Amino acid sequence: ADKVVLQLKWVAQGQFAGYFVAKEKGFYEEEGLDVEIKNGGPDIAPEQVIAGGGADVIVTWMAAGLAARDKGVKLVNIAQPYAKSGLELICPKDGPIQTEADFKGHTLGVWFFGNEYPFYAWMHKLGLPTEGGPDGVTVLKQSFDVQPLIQKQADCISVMTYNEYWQAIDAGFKPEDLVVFNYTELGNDLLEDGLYVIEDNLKDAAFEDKMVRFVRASMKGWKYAVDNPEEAAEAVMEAGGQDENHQQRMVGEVAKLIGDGKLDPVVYERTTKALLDQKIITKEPEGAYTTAITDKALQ
Amino acid sequence: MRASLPWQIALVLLAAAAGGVLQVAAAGDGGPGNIWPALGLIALAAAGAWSMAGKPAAQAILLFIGAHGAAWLLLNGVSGHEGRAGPSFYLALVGAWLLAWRCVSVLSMLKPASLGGRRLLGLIIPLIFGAWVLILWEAIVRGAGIPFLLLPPPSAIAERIGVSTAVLAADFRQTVLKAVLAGYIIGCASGFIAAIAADRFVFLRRGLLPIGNMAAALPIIGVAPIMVMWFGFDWPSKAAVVVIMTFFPMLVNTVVGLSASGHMERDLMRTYASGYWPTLVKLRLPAAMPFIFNALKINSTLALIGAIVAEFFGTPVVGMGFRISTEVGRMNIDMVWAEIAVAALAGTLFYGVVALVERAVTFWHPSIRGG
Amino acid sequence: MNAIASHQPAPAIPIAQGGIADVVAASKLSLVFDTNDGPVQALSNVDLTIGKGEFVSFIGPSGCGKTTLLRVIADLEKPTSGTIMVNGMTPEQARERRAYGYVFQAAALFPWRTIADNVALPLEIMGLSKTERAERIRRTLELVNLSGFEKKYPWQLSGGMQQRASIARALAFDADLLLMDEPFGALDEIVRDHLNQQLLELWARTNKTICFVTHSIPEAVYLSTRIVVMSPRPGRVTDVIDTNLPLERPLDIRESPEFLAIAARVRDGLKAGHSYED
Amino acid sequence: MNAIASHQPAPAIPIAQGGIADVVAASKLSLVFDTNDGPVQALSNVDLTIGKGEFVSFIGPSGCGKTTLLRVIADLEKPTSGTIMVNGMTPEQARERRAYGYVFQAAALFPWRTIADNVALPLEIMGLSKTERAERIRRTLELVNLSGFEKKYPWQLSGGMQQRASIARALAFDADLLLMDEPFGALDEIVRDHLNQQLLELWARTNKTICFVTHSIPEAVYLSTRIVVMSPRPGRVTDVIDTNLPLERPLDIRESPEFLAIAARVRDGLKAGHSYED
Amino acid sequence: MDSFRSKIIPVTTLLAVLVVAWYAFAVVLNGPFQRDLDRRAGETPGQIEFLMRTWSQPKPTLPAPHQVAQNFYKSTFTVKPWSNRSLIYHSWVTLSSTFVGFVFGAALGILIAVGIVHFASLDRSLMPWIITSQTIPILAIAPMVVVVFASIGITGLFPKALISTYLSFFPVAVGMVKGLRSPEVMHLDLMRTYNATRPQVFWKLRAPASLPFLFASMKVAVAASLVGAIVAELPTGAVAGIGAKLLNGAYYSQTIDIWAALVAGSLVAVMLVALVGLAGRITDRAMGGRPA
Ligand SMILES: Nc1ncnc2c1ncn2[C@@H]1O[C@H](COP(=O)(O)OP(=O)(O)OP(=O)(O)O)[C@@H](O)[C@H]1O
Ligand SMILES: Nc1ncnc2c1ncn2[C@@H]1O[C@H](COP(=O)(O)OP(=O)(O)OP(=O)(O)O)[C@@H](O)[C@H]1O
Ligand SMILES: Cc1ncc(C[n+]2csc(CCO)c2C)c(N)n1
Ligand SMILES: [Mg+2]
Ligand SMILES: [Mg+2]
Repeated sequence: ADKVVLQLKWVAQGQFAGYFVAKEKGFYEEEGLDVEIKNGGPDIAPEQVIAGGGADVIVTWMAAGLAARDKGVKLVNIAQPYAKSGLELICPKDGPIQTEADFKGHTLGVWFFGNEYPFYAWMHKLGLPTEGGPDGVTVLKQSFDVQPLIQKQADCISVMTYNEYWQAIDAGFKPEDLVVFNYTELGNDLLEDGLYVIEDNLKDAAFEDKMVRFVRASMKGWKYAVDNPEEAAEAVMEAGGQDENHQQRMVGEVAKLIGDGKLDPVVYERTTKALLDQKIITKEPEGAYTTAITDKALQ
Repeated sequence: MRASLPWQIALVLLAAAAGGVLQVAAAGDGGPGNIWPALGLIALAAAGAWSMAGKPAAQAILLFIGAHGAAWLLLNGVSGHEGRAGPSFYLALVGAWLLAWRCVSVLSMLKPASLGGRRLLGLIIPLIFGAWVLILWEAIVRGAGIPFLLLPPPSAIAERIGVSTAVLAADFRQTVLKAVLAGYIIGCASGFIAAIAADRFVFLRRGLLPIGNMAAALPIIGVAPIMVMWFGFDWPSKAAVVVIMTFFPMLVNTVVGLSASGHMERDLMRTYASGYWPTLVKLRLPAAMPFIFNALKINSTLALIGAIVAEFFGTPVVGMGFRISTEVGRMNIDMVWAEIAVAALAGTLFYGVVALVERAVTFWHPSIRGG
Repeated sequence: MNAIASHQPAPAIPIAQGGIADVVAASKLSLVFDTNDGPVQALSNVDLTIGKGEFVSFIGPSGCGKTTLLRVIADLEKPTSGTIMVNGMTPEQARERRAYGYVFQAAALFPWRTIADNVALPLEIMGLSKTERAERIRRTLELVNLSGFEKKYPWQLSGGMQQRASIARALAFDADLLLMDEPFGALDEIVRDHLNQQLLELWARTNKTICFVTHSIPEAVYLSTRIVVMSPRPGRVTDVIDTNLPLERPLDIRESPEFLAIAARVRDGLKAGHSYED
Repeated sequence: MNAIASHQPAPAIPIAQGGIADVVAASKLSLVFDTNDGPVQALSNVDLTIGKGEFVSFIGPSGCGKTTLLRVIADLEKPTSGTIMVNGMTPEQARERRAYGYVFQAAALFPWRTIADNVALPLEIMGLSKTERAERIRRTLELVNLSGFEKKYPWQLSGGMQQRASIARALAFDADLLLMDEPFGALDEIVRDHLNQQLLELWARTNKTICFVTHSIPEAVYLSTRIVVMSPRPGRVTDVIDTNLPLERPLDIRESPEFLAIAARVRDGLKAGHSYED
Repeated sequence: MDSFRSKIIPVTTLLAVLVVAWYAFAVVLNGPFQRDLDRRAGETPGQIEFLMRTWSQPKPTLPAPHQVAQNFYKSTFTVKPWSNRSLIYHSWVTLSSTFVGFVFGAALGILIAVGIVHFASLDRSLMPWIITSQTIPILAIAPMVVVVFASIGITGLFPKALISTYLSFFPVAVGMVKGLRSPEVMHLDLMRTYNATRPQVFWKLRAPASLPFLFASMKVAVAASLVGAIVAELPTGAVAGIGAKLLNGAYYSQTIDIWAALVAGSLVAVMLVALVGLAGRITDRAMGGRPA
């Protein structure tokens, strides 16, 4: 079987259920692939791993992928299982923020490590400076949890619909206690969790073929996961996930974000524009995605 | 006097010869330039230094010029040919490096009469060593074409430091001047006080030390988020992490140091019916100083690590740790290394200051009196 | 710190129950050290009284327990059995009242203090004023002929100079009881003679009580009102000799027949304690 | 490590350029210590030759440079100016050939070694076999009367016993040149007499050369073939006295008029170096 | 051991004080959010009820001792020791790389100290850079190390132990340089008179004289090694080990899990430090150490 190493962006959890299911259910094997899934962590940059030859294909956010491409690691998006973003900003209803207009002069929790671009793009759109002061917003680099909200260190915090949102709920917030700003609904979403490979590798027909089979099996896995969240959560637990109930709920939420695996050029354009506006990347990317793989894989 | 051939020089000549042969063999495949002049310079410097045995100063100067001239030629030659360096390039590099090594050995054997001369030498030797860490890094990264994302060359880092001084200065202020200093002082002081308390009261000694040991392992990653909860996300929480990290080394070393005074000296104090505190201040603390400075030195580096790592959790958007983790995400690896360079510089200076104070305070200890 | 050094409240013992003049009163004093290869009987059944104003020398072969006895008096060692009183109190109470000054067999100077500061140490602990300290330091360093070395560190002095510095330190302390463990061992005859005279003069002037360990028979005879001869394995007192020499003692008293007779008696006692048969 | 301790190749110097019999040959030897409050002239213009088989005593007031001179001979201190040869070599070469055994003024025992192991130290370094070591340890410890204390640690011994252990260590080394810095300072008369005789016997039997620092005039006269009298500030040699006593020396030679005459001369030399006017 | 018994009462007393303070602290820290919750729910609990609630939040800011104890008990004694949920398993994973890292770190530290004490050129050229190396934040380079090793196929214990080594060699090196230079001048002179070789001076004088410094440093080093192992567990994908437990706890805001893992980590630390201390005491006794 052909060996493929997949580097995830984060620890084993429902967010990556499709890949775990594909492996567990033997979908990769059916395609003649021997896939090794490497978990990520809070300071694993998948872009670094693939640049160092530690992986064949990685899961990452498009903003980070394009930033890496700008720095000389020629990453190419070959598939986009996540059609929508799961990112949102939540604020307690009894706090000072009810609408976008209330942001001024308040503290907002944001994830960094390459996850900050959608937020800055949004603020850019609202014309809010992010250096603090009465006319701008103060940015807090948020840790993994929802404590800043509980502790009132921030007026709003970033969460994923499928993960931290539920932690807030677990901590005692009720859905009706929260004001939610969903990036997708506001049209501010930048593409998350795509599959990326090194451009030069694609010139090799054998590698391209391998990727076609990989994407095909992965999307099959995603489809299965969306249809069978319980079994998918099982596979996640098998791979080292924590807290079965939480994973089940996560798979259920993730299911709402998964698409057919094809990249939407409109969102791609929005992503590149946002990055250019913020000078995260210096030039318009070219050839940063290809539909060739998905075209072949998902007829 | 015909001196024996130092092994570094022998290897240099060997490397230069082998490099020449390989360069002839590989001629014309478009690798890095300047190999021939570099090889020539290296061989010349090696032969020259060998013939000048007995005149160490002149030898050192020649070796210095040879090594760094060749390095400069090689680095110039490789630009534009990244990732295409062949064995002859590396052999020339090794040759130049061995020259520098020989240069440092010759310099270490010098014993300048004047104090100023010794000081200068004490500065030059580590600088040459450090320069070669950077030269080898630059040459290998560029010669082998290592992706920028994995390891940027020092030149790129230096360039980034030049461009981003304002940001680096702000981060330095936030992390070092606020979190590290406050945490270091409080941490060392509380470790010290805990040690004294444990020494003074048998009850505390039996109870506090095991519990103090527990604090030793409180992993920063576990503690940092908790400190953020307790002390907010600005620098006080980072200082708290530093306090926890520096507490234990100070506790352990002070406790050991307090038992380091001699028996006869302690008996002497007993004959004066000297109370606990006078004995502590006049005998046991001075005798413990070598140990206490041990802790102060170790802590000077631990404090920096602690503060930076603590910033990987909740922080305002400034600080060295914040910058490092954020810029990794943005693939600005040169910025990451620029911060690391600043951290290294600050830490080394910090350590150096502590070591100087140590020399002044424990001048009487054999480790300092003896050289 | 060992058990001895720990701070226990001293048991209440009636003060001056014997004659007020007894500075040291030991009876049936024994001390056994436990070592890795068995117990060592350092002192065995020592009975001894020293009155106020006496100058008592202890002499005996190396290892016979002289130092140990001095340490017991100084409360640096606890006897295994027997009783001992110092100034009518337990040694611990006496020590806590700073009843004595002690000169150790080795100099025991603090390396981080200059010579002057080393001499100042006990004075600082007693809380003397700076000017008072300076005066005493000057006087005692002059006494031991170390003027001019105030600012040197111990390792910059010769062995004999270190020994003299430690004597100066004990004299500066100015206690009524002086315990001196071979203070003049590292000194040459001339300095020794000089210091012997100084010490005698000090003793006569101040009515101090002095316990003095020495290896020199003439020194013992010259200085003392009484000589305690000790013997090893087990450490015990074998002879106590009253010298009865006049209080006024020029150096050439050492050639007088009375002097030589006492010296001979001490030498005999000493020889008896040795295992050499020459 | 200081400059002295660093390993430089010794400059090639012709061996035995003077008479082969000269074990120590110093000329115009000076040594100045730099201290925090100015330079100290520890040795000034010392000229001295010691022939093979001599027993030379050094005597002089405390701080006159006796220890320093011995340390220069032993290559533990580098002279500031002047030349010195040991066995016709530089002191460094001589040291590297293990030309001498050294007894320090203080015992300098390793606290983590038992007495037997302390004596074994130089033997281990010379690479002697275990049985050979055991034999020498037994013999030398017996010589200094420390049999039975093999397994004790230094802090379990009295001051005099520690001193004797360190003498045993030097004797076990068995070098042709012995440098002894007040080896018997902490010992009583009887042991001292005994060891004096033992040392003389050893010297006569083995034709060793001995440099011996002492504070005792009788000891110096009794032991030596030559006495070097030194004087301080600056440290210098003021007198060199040949004793010419017969090789066979019973202890009572010390009462003979020749003996006393020499002793008187030494005492006068010594007094001259002192600042006391008594 | 008799000293063990004499420690029990002081340790338990101090722990009791700590626990009481902890409960009080939990009220202070969890109180505000509890009030928010109650207010949103429109409830007004009594004093006692309020205290109880602050001590039983599912995701408290500071979990109460009994919450941690329950969690600790559950994940230590009620599950199979080798299962993924067992703290024993995770402690073992961390302990093994801590140990390997510490052994290598101590060895490396001693080696470096020996080199520095014996070669002036090393002292001058290497020491400043060793110091510099320690100022590089590990968490920044740990992933790179792990990535580099992973790309050449080395994973698991080794990269973690390497981080531990990196953190633990430094205290040992610094302490040993001091210790190896601590022999008395006269003892060094004595060895010189024997013309002892450098190895002889080292083995017979410097090494024994340095032991107090070595053991003090090793206590610090073993703790540092544990910290290193835990840190290194994060980028390895956080599958096993105390670091992984901490991370997962943090990632899902399971503060009780975090604290249980912290307790486990601390226990491991106490054990390691105590072991080093014991080794130190045994050596001291073997070397005729005088009872203090
Ligand atoms: N701390 C100790 N532990 C064990 N034994 C000891 C200790 N101190 C002294 N001794 C032993 O007690 C005996 C008496 O020792 P002490 O020091 O009193 O002798 P001393 O008369 O002062 O001899 P010196 O004249 O040589 O100083 C010796 O045999 C010695 O070995
Ligand atoms: N390391 C040193 N640094 C500075 N001065 C020193 C040092 N060692 C010795 N001296 C000085 O050199 C002089 C001679 O000292 P030395 O030890 O040789 O005297 P000594 O004759 O052996 O005296 P003693 O009989 O008291 O042992 C003294 O004045 C002393 O202060
Ligand atoms: C430091 C840090 N960065 C990001 C997230 C949040 N996060 C949520 S999902 C996800 C993976 C990307 O798909 C990430 C990284 C976090 N908790 N901590
Ligand atoms: Mg004694
Ligand atoms: Mg001397």
